[in-house]
Amino acid sequence: MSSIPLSAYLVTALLLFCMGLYGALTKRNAVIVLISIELMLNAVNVNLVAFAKYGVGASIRGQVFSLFTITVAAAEAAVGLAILIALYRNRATVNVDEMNTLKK
Amino acid sequence: MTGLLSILVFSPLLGIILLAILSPESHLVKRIGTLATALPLLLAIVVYSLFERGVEGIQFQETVTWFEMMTSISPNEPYIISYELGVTGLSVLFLFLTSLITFLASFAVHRITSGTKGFFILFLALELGMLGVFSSENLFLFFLFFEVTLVSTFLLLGRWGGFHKERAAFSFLIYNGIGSVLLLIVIITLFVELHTTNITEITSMLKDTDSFEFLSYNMRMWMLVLLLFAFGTKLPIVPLHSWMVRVHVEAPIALVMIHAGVLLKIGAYGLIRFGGGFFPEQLQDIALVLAILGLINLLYGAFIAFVQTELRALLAYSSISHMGIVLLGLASFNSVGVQGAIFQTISHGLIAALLFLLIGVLLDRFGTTRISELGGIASQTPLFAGFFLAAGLASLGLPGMSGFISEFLAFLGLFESMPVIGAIGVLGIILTAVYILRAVLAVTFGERRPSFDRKMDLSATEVASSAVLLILIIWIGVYPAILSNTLRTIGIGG
Amino acid sequence: MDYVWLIPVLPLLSFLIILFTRPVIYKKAGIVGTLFSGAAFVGALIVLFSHLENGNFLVEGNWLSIHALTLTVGLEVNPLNALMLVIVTLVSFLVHMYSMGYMADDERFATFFGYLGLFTFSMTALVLSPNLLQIYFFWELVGVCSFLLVGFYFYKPEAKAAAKKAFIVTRIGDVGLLVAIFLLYWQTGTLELDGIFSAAEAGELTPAMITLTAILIFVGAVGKSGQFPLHTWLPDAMEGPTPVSALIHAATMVAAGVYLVAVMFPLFTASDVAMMTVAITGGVTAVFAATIALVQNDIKRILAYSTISQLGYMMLALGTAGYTAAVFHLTTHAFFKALLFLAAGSVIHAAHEQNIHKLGGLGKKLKGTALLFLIGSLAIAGFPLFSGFFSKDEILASAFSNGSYILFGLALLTAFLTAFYMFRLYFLVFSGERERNEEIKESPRTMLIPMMVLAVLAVFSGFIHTHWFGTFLGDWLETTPYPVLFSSIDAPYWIMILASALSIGGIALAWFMYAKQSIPRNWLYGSMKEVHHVLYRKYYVDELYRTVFVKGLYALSYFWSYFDRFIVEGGATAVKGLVSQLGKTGVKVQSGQVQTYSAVAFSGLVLVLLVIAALGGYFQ
Amino acid sequence: MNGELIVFVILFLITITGALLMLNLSKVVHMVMALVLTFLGIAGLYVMLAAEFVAVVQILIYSGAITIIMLFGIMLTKHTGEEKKTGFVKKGIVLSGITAFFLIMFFAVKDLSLGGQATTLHENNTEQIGIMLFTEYVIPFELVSVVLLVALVGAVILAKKEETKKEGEQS
Repeated sequence: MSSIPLSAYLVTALLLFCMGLYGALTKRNAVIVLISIELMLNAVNVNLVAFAKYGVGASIRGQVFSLFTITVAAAEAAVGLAILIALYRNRATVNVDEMNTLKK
Repeated sequence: MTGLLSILVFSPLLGIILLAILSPESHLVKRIGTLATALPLLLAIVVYSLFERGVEGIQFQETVTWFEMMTSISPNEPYIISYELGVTGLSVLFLFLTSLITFLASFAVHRITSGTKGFFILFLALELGMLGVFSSENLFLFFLFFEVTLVSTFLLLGRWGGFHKERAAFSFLIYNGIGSVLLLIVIITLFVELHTTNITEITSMLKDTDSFEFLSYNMRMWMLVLLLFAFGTKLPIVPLHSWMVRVHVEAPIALVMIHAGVLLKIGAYGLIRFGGGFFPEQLQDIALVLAILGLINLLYGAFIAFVQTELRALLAYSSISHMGIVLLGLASFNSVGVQGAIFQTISHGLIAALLFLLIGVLLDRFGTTRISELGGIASQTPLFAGFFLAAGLASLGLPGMSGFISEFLAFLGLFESMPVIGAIGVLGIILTAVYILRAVLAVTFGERRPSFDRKMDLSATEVASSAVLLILIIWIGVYPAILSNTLRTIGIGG
Repeated sequence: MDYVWLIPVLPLLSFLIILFTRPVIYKKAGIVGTLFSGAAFVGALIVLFSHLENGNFLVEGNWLSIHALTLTVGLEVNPLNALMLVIVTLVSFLVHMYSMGYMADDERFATFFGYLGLFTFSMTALVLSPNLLQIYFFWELVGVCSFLLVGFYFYKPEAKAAAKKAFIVTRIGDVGLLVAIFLLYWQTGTLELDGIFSAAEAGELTPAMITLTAILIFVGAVGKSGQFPLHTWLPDAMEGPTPVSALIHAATMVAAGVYLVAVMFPLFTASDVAMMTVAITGGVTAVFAATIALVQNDIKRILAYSTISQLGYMMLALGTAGYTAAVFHLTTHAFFKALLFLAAGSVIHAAHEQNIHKLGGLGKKLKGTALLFLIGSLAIAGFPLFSGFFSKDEILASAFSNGSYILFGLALLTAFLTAFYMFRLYFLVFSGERERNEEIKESPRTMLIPMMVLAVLAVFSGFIHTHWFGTFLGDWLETTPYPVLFSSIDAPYWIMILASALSIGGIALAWFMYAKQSIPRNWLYGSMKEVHHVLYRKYYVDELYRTVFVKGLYALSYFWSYFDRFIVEGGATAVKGLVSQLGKTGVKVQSGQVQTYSAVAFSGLVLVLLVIAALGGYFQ
Repeated sequence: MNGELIVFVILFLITITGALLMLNLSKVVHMVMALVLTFLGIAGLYVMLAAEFVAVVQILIYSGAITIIMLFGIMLTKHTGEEKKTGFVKKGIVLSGITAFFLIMFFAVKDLSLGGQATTLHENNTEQIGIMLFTEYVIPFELVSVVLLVALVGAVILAKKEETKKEGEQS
């Protein structure tokens, strides 16, 4: 039995999530934004695994689920980066401030 | 007969579908368009003749539960919205009026040169909306149909309007949009509190003034004020009228006929049905305000109409003035006055449709509706002049025509409760005569102008449509019991 | 009696037939109209005689009932109604016949007869009405017919203006009547004349309310009968065809005001103030219009002012409780004034000229017309033994016995002035030599016969109510079903002698001035230029109204229209601006940057969470 | 204070420090490297939560693959080196929003306890996961493989230089 309470892990994850969110919303460099998003996904994973141990009806499923998340995150990172490079080729910048084609 | 009402309401759909599959260049478009408006007219006549007069309550009722919503807050009382149609005496008259005016207006559509097919499709959608509004027994459904009329009017106006059509369409949308939002607020509040949107149920539930804590006196007053704004924009009540003048001036004539003839009456219908039906107590308490608003409408519209140089604007202000009488009748809060108000809505619907039908002819033949550019046309177009004069006389409330009995009843009712306001209001009768005669005589009387010598008088179709309206106007004027028999089922205030 | 409804329906049929077959029927319209109105006249005579035998008659049915309110329609025959019915149908019939000649060259011949039919229908229905609503209904309809016929020559700007004026000015009066109807309904709960009178008798109405309603009804009568201050439309209404002036603006419709007061007489007699108002208005109008008539130049306008003056006379009689006198004068006036108008029409038809100074010497060319006009003039001047003599005498007696000597004086003055201006007119038109020598032909027989009939009546109709051969009319009128107050009048004989003297004096003065020319014609113009001017411009009433009411209305209307354009529309524009501004702000938020979007979305989430947390939410 | 807690605190500090560094360093490459620290810390936490397999995957995928991808991304694009500063106001708004969010969530979770613990997770952890994946979750597993394939192809297409398309656009 572990003596560390569930909330400890949850607060850690919360902190990570908030920092990731902060990065995603304020950083201008697209690569960093992508990385911040990975951080947020990680925070979620921590929660999943923590609930796998402490949750209601705790079981191995939480871990399986986190594996799926990691896979999808990896895919996302790859595609995201590919898009970034394509964008960079067209507009010669990785600054998200200048990426405002949504407006047009 | 069940389902008849649904068939009536959705009968314009047949025309819409037929037109949709037709090529826009086809010469059949106009014919099918007009025939498609004839179908609802026939059905409306059937409904009207099957309607049992002098029987209390709602007839032709159709109820299908549409959807229910459960909430965790009150799991035992689901929120139910049903598809409910039904007619009272008031709505049966409006159904008839709607389908008749739409049918007659469809002839005016024939003069439209571009996009006739699209016009007819939207036109039929508008008719569908209006028929739905008048036969809904459910607030939710009412609102849906109400929005259908708004959207189709907006599109018709924006696409086929006059020179400033965008401005007119925009201001139409803003005013009516705000109006319908206010209406929606009321509907939702009632729905949340009462778990139903059925009009009859709400009416009877609201009679119980104590059991709904949330719907206190003040709350009801607020809701009534919102309704007044919502339907007052439609009516329109001064100072919410400037959109309506623009619509009258800019819209294509077929649309103006419908607009002046039926759409404005939705405001009156809503006020009578919902304002008076749901919150009679509160309405009675603000009757004086209502009367003053009516008085302002009556005199303000008349004064401004007097100096208009454009016939359509003049008639728009004239409509404002006439709608003042509806408010006055309502404000009197006795059966006579309310009946007068209802008579006035119907009568004005017919008269306004006739006037605008003739204005359409004027536009077609002479290309203008400016009073100064016309004059003396009775020499060249005697039939037109005759009908125009008759319509003008009807509008100024000549006995023997529908306008008189409506004004008479409205003022008779008003004199019981508020003689002083009534005494000021009768000034409006004089002013109406002044501005109507000024307009009618300036157009038809006067020296013969040789430049008009080749202008064509009314065609057979135009004579027939004008005559139908005029006959109805005179019929109601001579034998008003035809209306009051049908209307016996409703009444507020006694 | 059961077929009394036929009398209004016949002219209505004539109207409808002519309306729908106008292009086909054309010239035959005159015959159709004459036949139908003749039939109506025969019907009216039958009604009259059967009333003499069977007494009053009333039939009613429901017209409209709304909850407690029940409005009825019906037909009533009482002495007054029967008498009016005969007058209306007779004059209408004669005018129909006359018009076949007079209007023969007009291209809207058929339309004219259609309108005449409609008018006859409305007027007969008006006089048969047993309740106020029905009276008002047809009251307005006759107004519209008058409007249509005044504006018959619609291409003439003057006719257009006159028609408009006629309608609007009378409508001002009508509104008074309408308000009275509303008040009476809520006070008595009914619009039946019967019910109103019994309620008034039973004291259900306060004296103030009786006075108010009576005066309001009188306002309606003032408008219709062209009494001061709503008289301005009647002279202008002479722009219509002359037969119309004879029928509507002399004999029947304008007398409807007097008829209305007579019908509502029980209400009036209950209020001294109302009676006084009626008497004073009548007396003042009588003199006022007579003085204007002294200096006018248009043959029809003189007759119009004369009509106003005579109607004032009748009002004076009513105001001094001379019910019989008023009705009597109404009857005789209808005949002789219609005669005068038709004769004037005959002159205009022949000479195509209405200015009396440009006419003259027509007596030799138009012998028949001249004689007929002379009979009419003698009758209206109150020359002894002519019909006007008896009816005027009755009025003078009534004014005298009522005790108001000022009114009596006014009546005497009017009698003198009437004799003078009528014979000024007669001598200027018919006596002397014709300077120009163009072709002037006597009118055709269709025009002369109706005039002759009227001339006979103008001479002899006075004998239905005299103190020598029996007061047949007065006795008959007393059989009315309503509580009308009949004052017994025993006037001294010297009134009759005085009246005759005044009449003959007026005629003599006119003869000296205009026929013999021993007194200079322009003495008034010469000696009192200002007075002449004021009279010639009709006391500047028209000018006053134009400045005060017409300009005032324009000023008010322009004010409100600018208010509408700038303040109300401005408000609307402000609302529109607000919406656009909101839209623009919305556009700014749409920067296209994903981060901003997500920041906004996230703040939304935070807000929702905050609200949930603040409300306790699901965390508790 | 037992050993478990000490280990947790150390791992916690590593994780947070990494994240903080990531936010505050100025060079992009340094940021990515700082994040590796966080990923490793998280992997340690997984071990503590009896999820050895996930911890290994974490190290492989995140600290390995994703970091490498990011580095390649940085290499392929041009960076001025210095990360440009965002506007103070915007930062403030975002920061206050996040703080509010943090506080709400913090008070929501600080005393959260859902009762029991799973005790058998560490026994043949990989086996358990494998059984679960290939029985109950076999369909999602296959789907994920498709997702990966699609992502792979997509990434290749996106990143590839497209001469033909440009010509097509010009025509």
